[in-house]
Amino acid sequence: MADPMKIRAAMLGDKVEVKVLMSHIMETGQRKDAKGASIPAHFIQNVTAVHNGKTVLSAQWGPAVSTNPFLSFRFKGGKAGEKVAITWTDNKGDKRTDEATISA
Amino acid sequence: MNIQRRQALKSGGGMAVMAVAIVAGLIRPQDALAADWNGPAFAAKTVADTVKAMGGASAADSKAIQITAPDIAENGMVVPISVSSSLANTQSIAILVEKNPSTLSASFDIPDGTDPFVQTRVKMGQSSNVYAVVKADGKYYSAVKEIKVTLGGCGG
Amino acid sequence: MERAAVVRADNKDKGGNMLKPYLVAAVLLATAGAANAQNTQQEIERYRQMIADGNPAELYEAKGEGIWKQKRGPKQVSLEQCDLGLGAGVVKGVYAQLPRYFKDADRVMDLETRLVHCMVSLQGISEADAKRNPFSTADRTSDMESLVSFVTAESKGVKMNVSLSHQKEREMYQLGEKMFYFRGGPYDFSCATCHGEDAKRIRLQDLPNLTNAKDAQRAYTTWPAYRVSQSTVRTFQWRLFDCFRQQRFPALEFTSDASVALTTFLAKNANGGTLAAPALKR
Amino acid sequence: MKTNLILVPAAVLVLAGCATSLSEGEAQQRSLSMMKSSFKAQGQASLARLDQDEVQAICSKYRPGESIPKEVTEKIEKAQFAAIKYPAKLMGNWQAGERVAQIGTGFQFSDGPSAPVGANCYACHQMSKQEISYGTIGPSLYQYGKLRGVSEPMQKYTYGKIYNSNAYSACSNMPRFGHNKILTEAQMADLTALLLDPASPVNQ
Repeated sequence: MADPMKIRAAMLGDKVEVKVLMSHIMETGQRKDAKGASIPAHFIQNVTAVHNGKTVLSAQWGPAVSTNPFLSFRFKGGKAGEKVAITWTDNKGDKRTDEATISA
Repeated sequence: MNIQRRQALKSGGGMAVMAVAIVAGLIRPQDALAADWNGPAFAAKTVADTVKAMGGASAADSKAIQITAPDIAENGMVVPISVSSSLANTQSIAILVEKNPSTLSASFDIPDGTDPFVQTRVKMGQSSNVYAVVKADGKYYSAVKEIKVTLGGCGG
Repeated sequence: MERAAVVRADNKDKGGNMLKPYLVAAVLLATAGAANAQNTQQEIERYRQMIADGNPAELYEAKGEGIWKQKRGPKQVSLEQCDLGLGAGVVKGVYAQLPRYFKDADRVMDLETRLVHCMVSLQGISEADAKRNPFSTADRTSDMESLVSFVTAESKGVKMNVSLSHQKEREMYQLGEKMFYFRGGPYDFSCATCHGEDAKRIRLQDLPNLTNAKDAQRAYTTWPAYRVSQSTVRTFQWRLFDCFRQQRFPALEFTSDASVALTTFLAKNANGGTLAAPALKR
Repeated sequence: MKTNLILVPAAVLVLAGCATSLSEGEAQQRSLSMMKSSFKAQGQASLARLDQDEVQAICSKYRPGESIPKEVTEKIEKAQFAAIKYPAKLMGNWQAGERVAQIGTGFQFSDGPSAPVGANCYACHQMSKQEISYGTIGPSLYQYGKLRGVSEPMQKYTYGKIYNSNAYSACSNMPRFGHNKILTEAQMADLTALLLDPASPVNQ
């Protein structure tokens, strides 16, 4: 099972600034293991961020996004105490959703 | 992996090997099954083909797009890139690395209320031009920045 | 202003010549070598600052905390009663005082050695199993890297304070010092070859002089670290292991006496430095 | 008075503790046996790599920057110099030399038998204007040949220094590439050319 994300969401003026670290190998499909066998590609393909039922960001990624991906964005309309939920889905169908509370 | 990669990086010609490595994983049939994942765009090998696969005819140069990234990345495995756009009605932002054999790294849909700004980190197999392609008001625009990737130290 | 314009213009018409902008800048400044090196160093510093915000080591810290609290091994207990030097269950600040002498084991131990000890004595895991997977590889993660991330993060902001009050601690320091200057292998390298003088670098990487307090502090207090080149957190045990690999020595065994001795020498030299680990490195 | 009486024995104890630390010889011996039991052979790196030759043993006694007695350096330099073997042709091909100078692998336990063995010159030396990724452990060699010329004695000196740095500078940080059979004769001749050939990027 995938490890939890680290999400920071904080007010920056009238906007919410979100910073996310995701635990994912983002495997390119070309590396070899100790025995010389190819390690299959394994990477996050889709990321969505939802606030109050509204999608505030959606992304499509390829394996060229760095391992343990980092993402930062900003949106309007959020308030301290509300929640932001991030979901990723990878090419093997693994999925993970985590939430963070917006801090002042 | 690291050792092989260093070697590849050191012997100039070998750089492409790593880059090829990045794409090869992309174009497998099962990957294309993902509902909201633009397989053809992620398989494209050039900036022009990527723009086409994303639905644009071409992308015009624009000074309204700003790429913030270091001129030199100490390591190609993690290259920090942020893109912001001051184009009216910015709908999406994509990050393309010209010399990664699969050009497209990531694309972001920007709904109303979200700043036309994203920050992420990408892998670069070698020094390359990095493009930001922005869709605004239905049209495609781009900006470019060169990023150099340096070699590491002690011999592998 | 003009200089910047020239560099940017040159950037645009790129044809694979990565040096061109630097040469242009260099010519303008009339001191080729110095300008080159300075620009490069500045840009690399900028790169480091740009990735500093959002250290993936945090993912390992969180995972490590989970492993620390999880009931594991034949005895199905957590590591929460492990004594890392400041009493059973205390994690805060312990890393600043390691390595240290532990009476129950009659041995000087660094963090990793002590974690193995606790897995064996508290959880009933065999020593071989506890040591089996110290460093992650392309196809295998390492619980040790996560555990070490969690424990060391709990000492962030604490000043290094390694004591040599016990006879065995003093001996380990002395033996570690000897190792530091030991030249061997086909290349005649010792630790001091790269880490014995101020302001040196290998390729573009700055080399800390580990015999100088300021450098030793800065180096030691930023390990363990998330290595972007390896996409994982590397521990201090790994740092030594990989230095010896590049020294062309045989393989340093995980938690061996020599690894603890050298760590004791280096940690003590870093006394007074403020811990900032797990850090983020190239 | 009373506090004094308590303090004095404490001080004595601390001193006694220091006094029982290892003597130089003991530390040397125990450090070596500790290393032998703490390293294990892996790949091409056997434990025999921990057996020091005379130069390594002597040089381990001195700290970087510490001055070494003249009789010690002279003895090392003389013996190491006498063991240099020169090929018939001292200058090879600078392009091949540049490739060898860039390669950093070789002799690590992680290097397979077919991994190239390089000289990794750029790790420690500035060599040319083109390569900005260079180290500073050794002196800059930029314009090495331009400053010194390409005479026969200079070729011999340059080849000899690559072959055995300790023949000219006892306890140098630089590996003894020929003496310890790290590089082949041809590779060392190519490096000599890289340093001396007027057409080499080193001399531009």
